Order: sequence, then structure tokens, then C-alpha cells
Amino acid sequence: MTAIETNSSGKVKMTARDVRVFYGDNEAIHGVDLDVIENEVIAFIGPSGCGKSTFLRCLNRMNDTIDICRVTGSIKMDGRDIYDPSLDVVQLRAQVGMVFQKPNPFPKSIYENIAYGPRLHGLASRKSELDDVVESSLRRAGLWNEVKDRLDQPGTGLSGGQQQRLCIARSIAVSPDVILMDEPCSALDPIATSIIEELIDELKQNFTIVIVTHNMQQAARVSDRTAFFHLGDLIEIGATNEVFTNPKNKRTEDYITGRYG
Amino acid sequence: MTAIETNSSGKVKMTARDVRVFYGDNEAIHGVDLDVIENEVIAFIGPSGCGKSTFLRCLNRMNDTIDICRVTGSIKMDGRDIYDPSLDVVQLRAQVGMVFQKPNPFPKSIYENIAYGPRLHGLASRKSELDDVVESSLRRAGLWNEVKDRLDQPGTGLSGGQQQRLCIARSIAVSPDVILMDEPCSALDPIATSIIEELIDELKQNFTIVIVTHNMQQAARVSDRTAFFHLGDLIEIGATNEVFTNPKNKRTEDYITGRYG
Amino acid sequence: MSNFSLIVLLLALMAIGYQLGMVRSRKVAAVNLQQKMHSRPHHYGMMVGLWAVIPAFFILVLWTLLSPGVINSMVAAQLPAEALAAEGMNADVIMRRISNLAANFGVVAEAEQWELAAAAYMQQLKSSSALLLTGLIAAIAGAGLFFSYKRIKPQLRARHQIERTIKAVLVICSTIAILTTIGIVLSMVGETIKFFTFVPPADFFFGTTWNPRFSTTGVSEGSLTGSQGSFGLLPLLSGTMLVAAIALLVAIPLGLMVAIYLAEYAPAKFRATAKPIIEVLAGIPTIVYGFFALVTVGPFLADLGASIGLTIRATSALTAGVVMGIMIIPFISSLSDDIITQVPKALRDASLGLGATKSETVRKVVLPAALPGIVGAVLLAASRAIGETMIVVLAAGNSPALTANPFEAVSTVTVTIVNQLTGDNDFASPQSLVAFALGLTLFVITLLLNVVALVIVRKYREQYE
Amino acid sequence: NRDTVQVAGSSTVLPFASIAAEEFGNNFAQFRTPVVGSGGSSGGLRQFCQGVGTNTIDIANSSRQIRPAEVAACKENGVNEIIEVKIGYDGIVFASRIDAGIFKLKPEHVFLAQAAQVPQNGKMVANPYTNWQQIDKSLPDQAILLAIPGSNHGTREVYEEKVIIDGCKTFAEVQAMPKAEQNNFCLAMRTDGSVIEIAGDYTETLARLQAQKNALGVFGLSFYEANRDRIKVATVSGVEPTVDNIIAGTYPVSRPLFFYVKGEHIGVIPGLKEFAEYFVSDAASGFGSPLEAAGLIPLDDDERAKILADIRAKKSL
Amino acid sequence: MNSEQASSAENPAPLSKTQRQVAASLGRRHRQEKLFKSIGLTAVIISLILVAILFINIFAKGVPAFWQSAITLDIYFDPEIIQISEKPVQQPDETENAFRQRYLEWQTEVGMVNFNRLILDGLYKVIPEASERQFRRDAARIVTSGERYALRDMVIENPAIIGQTKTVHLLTDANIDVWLKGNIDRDLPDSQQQLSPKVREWVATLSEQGIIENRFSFALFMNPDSRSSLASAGLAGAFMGSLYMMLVVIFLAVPMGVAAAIYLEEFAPKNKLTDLVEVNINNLAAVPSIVFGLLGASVFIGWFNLPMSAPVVGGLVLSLMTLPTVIIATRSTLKAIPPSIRQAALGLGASKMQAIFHHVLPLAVPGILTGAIIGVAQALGETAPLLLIGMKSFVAQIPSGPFEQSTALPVQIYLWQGNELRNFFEARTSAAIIVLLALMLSLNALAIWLRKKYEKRW
Ligand SMILES: Nc1ncnc2c1ncn2[C@@H]1O[C@H](COP(=O)(O)OP(=O)(O)OP(=O)(O)O)[C@@H](O)[C@H]1O
Ligand SMILES: Nc1ncnc2c1ncn2[C@@H]1O[C@H](COP(=O)(O)OP(=O)(O)OP(=O)(O)O)[C@@H](O)[C@H]1O
Ligand SMILES: [Mg+2]
Ligand SMILES: [Mg+2]
Repeated sequence: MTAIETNSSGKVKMTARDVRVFYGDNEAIHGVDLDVIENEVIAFIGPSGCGKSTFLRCLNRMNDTIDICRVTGSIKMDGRDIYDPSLDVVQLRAQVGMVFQKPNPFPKSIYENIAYGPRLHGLASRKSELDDVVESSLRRAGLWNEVKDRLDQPGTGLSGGQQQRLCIARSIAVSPDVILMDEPCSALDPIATSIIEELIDELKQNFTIVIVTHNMQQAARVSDRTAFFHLGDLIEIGATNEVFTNPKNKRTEDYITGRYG
Repeated sequence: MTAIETNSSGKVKMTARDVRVFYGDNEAIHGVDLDVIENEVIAFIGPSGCGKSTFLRCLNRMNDTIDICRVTGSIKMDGRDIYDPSLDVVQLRAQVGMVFQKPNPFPKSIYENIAYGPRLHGLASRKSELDDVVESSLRRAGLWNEVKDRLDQPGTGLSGGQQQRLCIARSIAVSPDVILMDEPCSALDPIATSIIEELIDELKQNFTIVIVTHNMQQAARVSDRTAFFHLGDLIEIGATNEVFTNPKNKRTEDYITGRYG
Repeated sequence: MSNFSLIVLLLALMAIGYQLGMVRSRKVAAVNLQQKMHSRPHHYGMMVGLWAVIPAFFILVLWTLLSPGVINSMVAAQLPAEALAAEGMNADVIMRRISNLAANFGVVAEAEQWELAAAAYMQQLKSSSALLLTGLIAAIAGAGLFFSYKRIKPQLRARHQIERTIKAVLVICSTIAILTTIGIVLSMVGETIKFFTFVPPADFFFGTTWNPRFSTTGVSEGSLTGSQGSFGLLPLLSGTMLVAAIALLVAIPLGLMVAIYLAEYAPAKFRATAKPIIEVLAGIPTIVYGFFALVTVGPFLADLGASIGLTIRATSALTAGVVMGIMIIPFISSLSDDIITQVPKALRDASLGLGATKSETVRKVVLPAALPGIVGAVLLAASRAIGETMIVVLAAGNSPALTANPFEAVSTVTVTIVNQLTGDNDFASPQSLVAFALGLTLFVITLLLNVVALVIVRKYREQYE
Repeated sequence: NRDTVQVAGSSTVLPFASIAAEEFGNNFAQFRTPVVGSGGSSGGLRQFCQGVGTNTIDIANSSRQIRPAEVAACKENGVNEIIEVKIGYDGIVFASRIDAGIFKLKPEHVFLAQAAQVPQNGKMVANPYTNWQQIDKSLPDQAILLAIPGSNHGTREVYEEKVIIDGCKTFAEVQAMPKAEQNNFCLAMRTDGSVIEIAGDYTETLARLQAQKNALGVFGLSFYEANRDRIKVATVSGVEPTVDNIIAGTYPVSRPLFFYVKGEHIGVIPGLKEFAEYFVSDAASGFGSPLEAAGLIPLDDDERAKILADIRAKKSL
Repeated sequence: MNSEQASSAENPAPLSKTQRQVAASLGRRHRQEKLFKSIGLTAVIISLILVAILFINIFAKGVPAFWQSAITLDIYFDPEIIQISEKPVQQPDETENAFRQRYLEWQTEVGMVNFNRLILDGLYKVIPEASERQFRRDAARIVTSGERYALRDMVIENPAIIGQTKTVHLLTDANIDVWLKGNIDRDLPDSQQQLSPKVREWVATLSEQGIIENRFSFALFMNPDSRSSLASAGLAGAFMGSLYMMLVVIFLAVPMGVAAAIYLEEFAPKNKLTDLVEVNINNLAAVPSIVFGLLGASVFIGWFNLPMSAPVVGGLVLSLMTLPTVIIATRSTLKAIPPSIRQAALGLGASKMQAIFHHVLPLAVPGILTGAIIGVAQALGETAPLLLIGMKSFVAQIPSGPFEQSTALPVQIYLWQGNELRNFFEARTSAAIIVLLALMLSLNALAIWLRKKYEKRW
């Protein structure tokens, strides 16, 4: 069922083998094998409810926080099993950042929202350094101009799209190695979207990015490789232009051309 | 500043005149004049943070629930001022339904999420009728197949896109006259999106729909008229094909063609 | 009919009204197809039910309050004047005898003839009053039912009426708290003023010794005339603050950590058992704590102090504070636990996703978000600590000394209030009246503290979403 | 409408009144057992003087005589008929733990132990005593720790009057002081923790003794009687505190106990008068009666007869 | 931690600069985490240990009080001694009042009988020596004085018993109980003993013969308080009083508190006035409880003419006292409920009232219940306010309704605490506390169960 692309160039950053996720008795992911390669952008696409977010959350073990959720199989990062009990999930999550599907700013000021991570990890020793981190993160997420005069106002008082960008800014402020983005542009207009896409392009130089999107064009634009999920299975994975122009699987083709359903 | 299209065909359902919205001292909407015509689909587009949601919330007075928010100007529905103190906001909100930007299912079962509204308004007298309403609403929102076996499980345990469709189903279950949809497809894949767009087309026969979207194609596909907001101003409003093919205002053009920013 | 059966009757009417209203609203809806009903059938039903009951209930209450007075004065007017004069008795006493007779209660053997007659008259009045009331209630309830029934139209906003009624009930309930405060202040002001006629306010508020003698005002033969002792508030106040502060120092960290552990770390089963068990601490009668402090904790602390070279009295502010702190743990732990549990998961996820540890998430995200509620819990605990008596009586040594040393014996305002109010003092003497002054002062002080707390909370409040 | 006699007041009288009430209820089937509340003499009289009516109490127990100010307050509220009933005496003893030393106290010893300042060689000096032996060689060699009744207790008055003041005035230095200052001087207490004021019951005093071996406490005679195995009594001025000694008047520290009946309620509240009469009857509180067994020191027969007559005559203050 | 370092050594994944910084901070942060968690666990354990200590303290003292020594005697209801007329029956033409009068007279007549003689006669059968003149006084002390009324009540209940012999268990005197339980040193000299040497000798033999033995003390649960016959004092009156009071509190304070909290948190305009109300309610929680007693005495007894010493009044006063607790607890939880829930409901056309009652309140249930649990626990243990409304009383009857005079469990505890007999201030108070705790837990059981049911994290 799974289609693993073996001859990928570049170093493998993360590998998932036979990953299954259960919510209670319900199996949401049915044995997925997948590699994430360093410094690539990989896009997950697929119909709503097919398990993209679920799989994404496996990659930094955010599923641990859901009581009824159980993960089996192996996921490795740099060769280390991230489900190894001796592994430090905190470090894992610092290394593998995440932007959630629903924007979830802290009920703190905009400034504090961004500064939270750097402070936590001791990334800025002085106030001015922190100010710099905050400003540059907001700038890169394209939010600086809108909020620079109201940094001390609550992040929860922002518009939907602003909150989403705030969350992106917040997660890049700690410079993780891998960034998991769950539909980061869902609430954004084309312009803001293009800013984020530029950001992704820029981040790709140093980081690895996994992005979930339901926007085919976006997937085509930003990603190097694309994985297509369907009902908990990984149907197809390959170089983006390959997948989009010449899908191997019928279902992928149907989905991409919008004929599915 | 405002561009009001006067010679619109059809009966005017809602009129807004010189609507200003303040968050504290901050003016988020600067005097907007706008008509919503019966049985049309009107799309609000504009960059993130320009006030689309804010204006939308004015139309069913959801802004009342934000402490610091203050609305001036007049908004009428069927000729009645909806800010008239003698008006029953509850009835208003039953007439003017809303799908929020961030999906907010009740922490109850999926069934209860949908059944709540019909029960509240006494739209179903028997259990079987209610079951029908629940099923048809879920079907129309394209969620039935995914959740029919788990109607008794919490609505909060759904995927992002599923939650969004749940909220759409929930709001159409009470058959409001006007439906305000704040980016109803932001978390949806193309197929689910097309289902919702079909739904909108279908609803249009009987209801009036105001939709906020940042997806130009979607606006072009579903809406009869389009309003472009920018920084709290209504810049342009007109028949959708007009606005998209032949925008009157430079900023509209820039935005639509993605050159803005 | 007795009031009880009247109430049952009204409830029955309410049920009937409810049914009628429902049926009628459905009919009206079926006739007026073009116009939508404003409210749901059960709203109309409830409205009719309420109209049937509420006015009638008010009448019932008024009647019950007023009728005894009316009947009494009617009977009193009938009493033979010469008999009254002959008895030379208090009119009140006679009336009570008559009503006892009328109620067939108590064995009043030597009842006079005229008394019996008056009693019979009273009985008659009472029964006719009851009859009248029943009639009146029935009429009013019927009228209410009928007119509200008639009023059912699509435009009628029945739900509003009901919600307004409910809101009125809610308002009344919150007024009770205000009325209580007013009552408390009123019940203390008069006696406080009386107290200040004995002792100058300055001596009371700024005095540094508390040593009221046993009440001696007006003792004729006793040799102790004249000395009423000193009524300095400060030692008591400092004692109160000291003990409450120690209690909070014990309870806040313990309680909060318990709450955090139960809400964030503990397995569900453990939490479900540990929480009610810890809540028992709030329900153990304070006298038990008092003796626990006196017999167990005090000597233990004294020994502990001795072993590290500190002199701690067995009965000290420390002993009382520690034990009181134990008692109020559940106030903080259980309430905070509930509030922490309410904080949305999305916030925790956001923090964890950034690589925060669980404790960092709790400290920096969850607790700030839960702060308003937690402060409420802490204030409640603090209030309890300030208002508590029995533990302090036994454990703090009941020795009103102006000291900031927690190892010394102290006394507190509340203890003194209880002691002075329930002791053997002359109740018209300053020794006893001072209780009221103390109560009022404490009231004002805690009020100010609460204002400060409110201001602080407002400043740091974080509203999520 | 009330058919039960309501009593409230002194906690010293409470046990006696309770027994009387219970016996009354058992012996008079036609009346209900009176309800006896506590709340201190002050609290009882306060309630008593609140007015006339079924929502006020009928009898107030008191371990001291009613004060003129209280009578005035009563009258202000319409309580004019206050019938005073003396029921007997209460003895107060000094006792220490059974394993502590034997005390043969004199009033001046107690004064010297508790005073803030003591006369020494014609001068007043801050109290230097920390051990009973320093006060008098006959006293045991143990640290001074005195548990006395709190200033809200009626016992305190007797204690101060009959022990402290008496002991204090034996000193020539004190007698030399102006009369007005004597009391203040005598009653000033040391604050170094050697004196503990007990606001609660005698059980609390007992608990203190259990916690602190050296403590010398003040108890009621009946409490001591019931706990003879744990505490031992001190003689005062050489007299042993026994019922006989107290009746004979040789033991100095005792006080009368009272209750006050609201005359206005007699005839209205069933059983009120009967209860009052029963309480002071020989059967209830005479020699060999249950109240005596409970530790009340009975009145002599003449006084009893006079009081009974007063009740019958509704003789009020 | 170590293995991780090892593995990162064998697998040299070059960490970025920030990730190195992160890794560097981790050691400290994990120590913090561990510390924090263990502090939490310690706090829980300390609290549980405290509960355990208190419980052990109470139970160790209190459990023995549930057993009391009783003597088994054959009582002959001697017609010689019990000379009474026929038990009256109501005649058809007789008024209620007249019959009551007649019945009372008969009861008084029965009351005149010296039932003690029956007991003594029974005693002489097991201790013949006791019938000797010089020992009669001692013999009279063996059975506690209240038991003669038990015999009287048997006769009043069923006069046909006269002439029969019945085997009955009678409670012995409280001092005998103390002595048998070993609470008084048996080796002490006579002068320090409460019992005379003869009585001690008898009791020793009787208990060897099994005629006196420790029996489960039903009297403790069935009898009201007693002062003249200490051994037969029980908790029934206080228990019922407390129960009635708590019912009033539960049905009054909890709904009212919740209602007030809803109004203040959800409906009241946010202005200076409501701030004042909020502060005021917080402040009310700090008012010493005795002050509520003052208020209750003047309002409920003085104005509303409610009876004194009655559980309703106690319940009302305690309700006022508990109200702030419930209000504060409820408000705190209401505050913590995310606004999106309210908005979702409002957006569907629910009125504010409906949004609150359908969605917000169910989520607030756990907090409300916690408030109720703590409030009830506090109210149940409170005595000071009862002092001024006449409920800190000696009441020798079991109340048959909330308007009857009664006392309350904590009051009973206080009264027994001050009793000079050690059975009371040691064992019985603890037994009473056990009963109080049991009542508290059973009153709260439903709330605890419900709370658990409604707790859901989302
Ligand atoms: N609750 C609030 N408090 C304060 N300011 C707010 C609040 N909600 C929105 N704003 C501000 O009002 C402006 C308009 O917000 P609005 O939510 O209407 O934008 P929008 O057009 O819906 O944007 P988006 O597409 O990102 O959702 C923004 O600048 C936003 O920051
Ligand atoms: N917390 C949960 N409890 C139970 N089931 C869940 C939970 N979260 C997700 N699921 C179910 O698991 C499946 C996969 O969900 P997931 O969120 O991964 O979908 P998705 O691909 O992200 O969809 P979307 O594009 O709509 O966000 C869905 O059927 C969903 O209903
Ligand atoms: Mg998803
Ligand atoms: Mg928006």
C-alpha cells in the first residue's frame, strides 16, 4: 500500500517505518513508511480527515498529549528513535517545531508570545537581543508592520490571519531544525501567503520543513517532494513535479485533478 | 472612500450605513456602507487584518460579546435597525447564522453539536425528525460519511477540516435566513471545498449568504458580488466578474492580481 | 387551607398552566402560518405557569406576614377592658395566652371565660382568614393564568418574560449577599458606637496593649472598681496578620502544588481518590485541629526548634498558622485544580510544541491563564484563615502581645471577638462591646485588602481566546 | 409558639442546668425537656435582655450576678420582671499534674508568680521569679507556669479578687500605695509567657498540663474530682478544697451561681415556673441530689427556702 | 540523558547553534522539571499524610467509644412495685385535649414508680452481697441512672409486661466503663479512684462472669444527649440536627450561590458597582463566623419569628456563611470557561441565558461542586454562629423536623469536649467526630461522584 521513494538525494533527516496511530480503538494511520530529507520541503496533501495532522503530530510526539492516542512503529530522527523512552521529548520538540492547524496564541501580549520560546531556551541573554529576535521573527512572518505599534496588546485580540502568522513567527523564533507546519496559510490572503511561502523558501536553506496543505498550488509551489495521504494510508510520495504531473496512483491523480469524491 | 453599488437588482436584505467599529480606542472599520441583497452570495475579500471578520460580526451583533468592541452607524435588516435596543438579538442571531473563522465545536458529541440548534428552536418535534435534520445537515456539509459511525463521540476529537464542516453543518441545521461564513473552507481540501461550494450554491436558492474568503478563485466561483476591504475601508464592491476582470480601484486590482504588498 | 397545601395547589396550577400554554401556543402557531412564533411552546407554557403562580405567591407571602397582626388587633379590640384592667397583665402576655388557647396548645388550665371567648373569636377569624386567602389565591392565580393564556400571540416574547424572571431571581440571589453585608454592618455599628463612648477611638485603634479586665463596671462591693483595662487593637491585628500569613505560607505552596500535581501529573484514578480525601481536611471540625495543634504539633515544633537552637513556644503563632494552613489546603488545592483543568488544551499544546517542559508550561502558560480563578481560591482561603477561631484559641497561646516573632504566643481578632462576646463579661460593658468594634474593624480591613487584591488581579488578568 | 423552656448562658452553669432540665423532663411528663444553651453569662444575659416574646429566651444562666447596666438594658427592651435565683456555689481549685510537685499555696505565692512587678525590699522590681522555690522554700522546685482563666471568664474575677488581690495586699509596699493604684498594680501580669490565659474549658487546661509538666492550672472542683487520677490539688492557705470546707467558708476561692427567670414568660411558656422551682428544690440541688453529685455545692436549707419563696412570689429585681 | 549523549556521539548529527543552546539549557530545565514534579508529589503526599495522621488520631481515640460496657440482668416487673392504673384509651366522645390530659396524668403516675428498685432487685440476684444495707448505695451506682427510664418506657409502651421477667442489657455507669477500659490506672490508691473498692471488686467478678461485657453501643446512635446519665448519652439528636441544617444549606446556599455567581459573572454590567459587589462578597468570606450568628439571631429569630435552637435557623445562618464560598468557587470556574463556547451558542441563536445554562454551566459543574463540597464541609463543622441562635445547647430530645429544637454534631463535640468525664473529652468526642466525618462524606458522596463524571478535559 505504501509507496516509498528510496533513491532520494540528500541525507535522511527523519524516517518513519510502519507507523500506526490509534485513537482509542480506531486506527487513524495504517502503517506509514516515509523519509524526510534534510533541508527539503515536503508537503502532505490529502482529503480532510485522512490523517495528515495526526501523522505530523507523530513527528514531534505531540500526540503524547492526547490521552486516547497511541502510536506504534518506529520514527527516527538522525538515526535515533524518537519514541525511545530515554529520549528527551523536550529537546525533540525544540528541534522539531510545530505550527498548529488552529492558531493558538497565548493569552499574553504579542511580544510575550514570540519571546516565550527564546526565553525558555535561553536563546537571548539580553533584552535587546530578545527584542531583535521578536522583531525579526515577526518581520519574517510578515506581521511586523501590522503589530509593531501594539506589541504589548494581547495576541488573542488579533484577526484570524494575524494569529496564524503570530504562531508561525513564534515557532521560527526558536530556530528548530525541522518545522512542522499544519496548514500555515489557511487563514491567509494571497499576499500574506506569498510572504510565508517566501519564508519557507528561505528557511529551507538551513532547516527541514514538513508542511500540510490542502492547496495544491501551494504544494506545487513550495515543496520539493509531496506525499499524498488517503484514509490513513500513504498512497504516494515523490518529487513534487512528478506527483503533480505524472501521478503513479489513480487516487492521487483523481485527487489532484479534483475529480475525486 | 466607499464605493456603493446602487443599481443592484433584487430586494435588499441588509443595509449597512457608515458602520464604524472600535476596539477600545482603535478604529478597525472606518465607516462602511454596504447592502446585502436577498438570495445572493456576497464575498468579502481583503488582506488579513483588514476588518472582514469584524464587519461580518456586526451583521449578527456577535461583536456585542467582545467587551472592548463598540459599533456605530446603522445596520438594517429587512428595514429594521438591528442595533435597535428593542430588537431581540437572539431572534436576529437565529435569523442570521454564523460560521466562525476558528472552528469552535461544543465539547459534546457530534450529534449533540448539530442537534443543539434545532432543539433550541423547536425545529424537530420527534427524535426521528431530529435524526433526519442531523443527518441531512451533515450530509450537506459533506461530513456524514466520515462521522456516521461515531456520532456519539466528541466533536472536539475531529480533524481540523472536519470540525470546520461540523460548524457549517451546525449552522445550516437551524436554517437561518442569512448565513455569515467566515472563511468556511480554510481548512478544507479541494474536494471538501467543492462540496461546500455546492452547498452554498444550493443554499442561495432560499437564503442569503455572506462569505469571507481569501481564496480569489473561490470568491470568483461562488459569489454574485464581491466586496474588497482594505485597512478597515470598503474599497470596492460590485458584481464579482466585474470586480475580478475590471476592478475600478487600483488597490483592488493589485490585490486580486497578487501584486499588492 | 394551610400554607403548605396552598403551595401545593399553586404548583399544581403551574403545571396546568404550563400544559395549557403549550397547547395554546401550538394552536396559535397552526393558525398563524405566515408569522413565526417568537418563542418555543414550552416557553409559552412556562410563562403561563409563572403568571399563574408568581402574583398569587406574592399575595400568599404578604397575607401570611400581615394577617396575624390584623387578627391580633381585631381580637384585642374585642377584649373586655375591665378584665384587662383587673388582670393587670401585660397585653402581650394576654394575647399570647389567647393564641395558645386558640391553637389548642399548652395546658392552660386556669383560663378565664373571657379568654376562652376571645380564643374562640380568634379561631373563627383565623379560619375565615384562611378561607379568604384560599379564595383570593385561587382567584388571582386563575386570573393570571387566564390573561396570560389569552395573551399568547406569535409576537408575544414569552422567552423574554421567562428569562427576565430568571434574571430577577439571579439578581435577588446576588442581592442576598449584599443584604447580608448590610445586615452585618448594621448589627455592629450601634454597639460599636456604644463601645466608643467608653473607650476613645484613638486608644482603641492605636493602643499597643490588649488587656481588658474582667468586666467590673458597676460592681458595687467588689474592690476592683474603675479599672477596665486597655483595649489596644494593634496586638490583635498583628496577631491576626501573623497567623494568617503563616497559614497562607503553608497553604498556598502546598495547595497550589497539590492542585498542579493532581491536574497535570497525577493519573486520573489517583486524582479521583486523592482529591476528596484531601478535601476532608476542610471538614474536620476546627476544635480537632485545635487539640491536634496543642497536643501534637506544638510540642513537636518546640522540640524541633530546640534541636536547632531556636526557642519556639509550644503554643505560638507558628503552631496556629501551620495547623490552620493545613486546614485551608483544600480551599486552594481543590478549587485551583478545577480551574487549571479548565484551561484549554490548545494553550498547553502551543507551549509544549515550542519545546517547553511540562513544568514550564504549567508555570508560564497554564497558571497565568488560570490566575483569576486561583486568586479567587486563595482569597477564599485567606478569608477563612482570618475568620478562623478555634485553632487559634488553642494553638496560638491566646496571649495578645504585639510581636512579629512567629515563635511567640499571640492572639487574634476573631478569637477575641468570640471570647468577649461569649464570656462571662457584663454585656453592656466595654469588655463585651469591644467585640463589635473589633468585628467592624476587621470587616473594614479585610474589605481594603480585598480591594487591593482586586486591583492586582485586574492588572495581571489574561483572557484566553 | 413555643412549648419548650429555653435556657442559655454560662458554661459553668450549663452542666448543672442540663442535668436539672433532663431530670425535669423525666419527672414531668406534661412538659418537654427544657433546652439549655451555652454562650457565656454575657451571651446568655444579652439574649435574655433582648425583649419579651417567644423568640427570646426564658432563663439566663450566669456565673455572676447580673449587673445594673444589664438590668437597665433589659428594662429598655421591656424585660421588667427579672427573677434572680441562686442555685449554689462553684469551687475553684489549683491543681498540678500528678507527677509534679506538691503545692501548698498561699495567695501571695500566686501573686508573686504572676505579677508584672513585685515588691522587694520596699521597691517595685520587675518580676524576677522563674522557679517556685525562689518564691518560697516550701514550694516545689519547678519552673513557674501558671494556666489561669482568660479575662472573659467569670472565674477570673473570683481568682483575681480572692487570690491575687488578697495576696498582693499582704505586702506592706502595696498597702503604702494610693488606694486607686493598688488594684492596677496588683493585677498587672507578666508577659514573658509564664502565665497562660485559658479561654476555653477546663479540658483545655488539662491538655496544657499534659503538654507541659510544670504547669499549675486553675480548675473547677468537680472537674478535679472527676480527674483525681491525673491531677492533684493544691491547698490554699492550708485549706483543702472540699465541699464541706467551701460550705463552711474556710476555703476562700468559690463563687455563687445564678439563673435569671423572665417573669413575663411565666404562664405563657408551659413549665417555666415549674422548672425554676424544680431546679432549686431539694430533690434536684440539695444534698445527695444529682446536681451535688455533679459537683454543685448546694445552698443551705434556709437560703433554699427563701429563694423558692421568691420564685413563687415572682419577686423581681 | 547519558544514553542520549552517547547516541548523539555515535551519530554526529551536527546541532545548529540554537539547538546547542537549547541542549545546554536542558539539563537545568529537566532538573527543574523533576524538582517541580517531585514538589508536587511531595505536596500531595504531605497532604495525604496529614489526613492520615488526623484520621489515625481520631480513630484511635474514637473507635473504642463505639463499645460500651453493659450489664445483663433479669428484671422482674414486680406488680408490687409497679402499681399503676389501666392505660387510658381515647373514648369516642372525648376531645383530643381531654384525652391528652388523661394520658399525661397516667404517664405521670407511671413516672412515680421507683424503677430503680427493679434494677436493684435484678442486681441482687447476681451480687447477693449488694443487698446488704451498707452496700446499697454502691449497688445503686452500678447501672447508669438513665436506664430506669428505659424500663419505664417499656412499661408505658406495653403495660402487659408487668408481672413478667425480662432479660435486659443495661448500660453501666460511665465510671465503670472508664475503669473497665483501663483508662484509669487500676493500681492507684482509693483516694484517686472514682469507684469505691466494693464496686470495683463486683465489677471485676461480674465482667469475669460475662455478666458485664463490652457491647456495641447502639445507645450512642439511638439516644439524644444526656447529662445526668452520662453513659446513655448519644448522638441521635445532634445527628438529626446537623442533617436538617445541611439539607437547608445544600438546598439553599448552593443554588443561591450558583445563581448569584451566574448573575455577577455573566450578566452584571462590569462597572464600579459590580466591583464593589465582588469585593464585598470576597470580604463576606472573611467575616468571622460568629458574626453571622449575631445577624441570624436578629434577623431570623428577631424579625421572622423563627423558633430558637431550630435547625432551620441554623441552616439559614450557615447558608449565609457558605454563600460566599459557593459564589467565589462558581465565579472562578465560570471565568475559566473559554468564551468561544459562549460564542458558538450565541451564534446559533441561543439567548445568553440559554448559552449559559446549556453550555457554560455544565462545564462549570466540577468547580461548582467543589465549592459545594468545601462549603458544606465547612458549614458542618462550624459552631460559633450556632452559639447565638441557641443551637449550642443541651437538648435531650431527637428533633422530629427542622423546626424542632435540636443541637448539632460539632456542638455536641464541643459540649462533650468540655465534659469532665474522660470518656467524653477523649473517646466520645472522637467518636462524634467520626460520625460527623461520615455524615460529611455521605452528604458529599453524590457531589464527588457527579464531579468526577462531569470532569472532562478538552
Ligand atoms: N478582539 C479584538 N481586540 C482588539 N483588536 C482586534 C480584535 N479583533 C480584531 N482586532 C483587530 O481589528 C482588525 C480587524 O480584524 P479582523 O479580525 O476583522 O480582520 P480580518 O479581516 O478578519 O482578518 P483575517 O483575514 O486575518 O481574519 C485587526 O487589526 C485586528 O488586529
Ligand atoms: N483527538 C482525536 N480523537 C479521536 N479521533 C481523532 C482525533 N483527532 C483526529 N481524529 C480522527 O483521526 C482522523 C485523522 O485526523 P487528522 O486530524 O489527522 O486529519 P487531517 O488529515 O489533519 O484532516 P484535516 O485536513 O481536516 O485537518 C480523523 O478521522 C479524525 O476524526
Ligand atoms: Mg488536520
Ligand atoms: Mg478574520
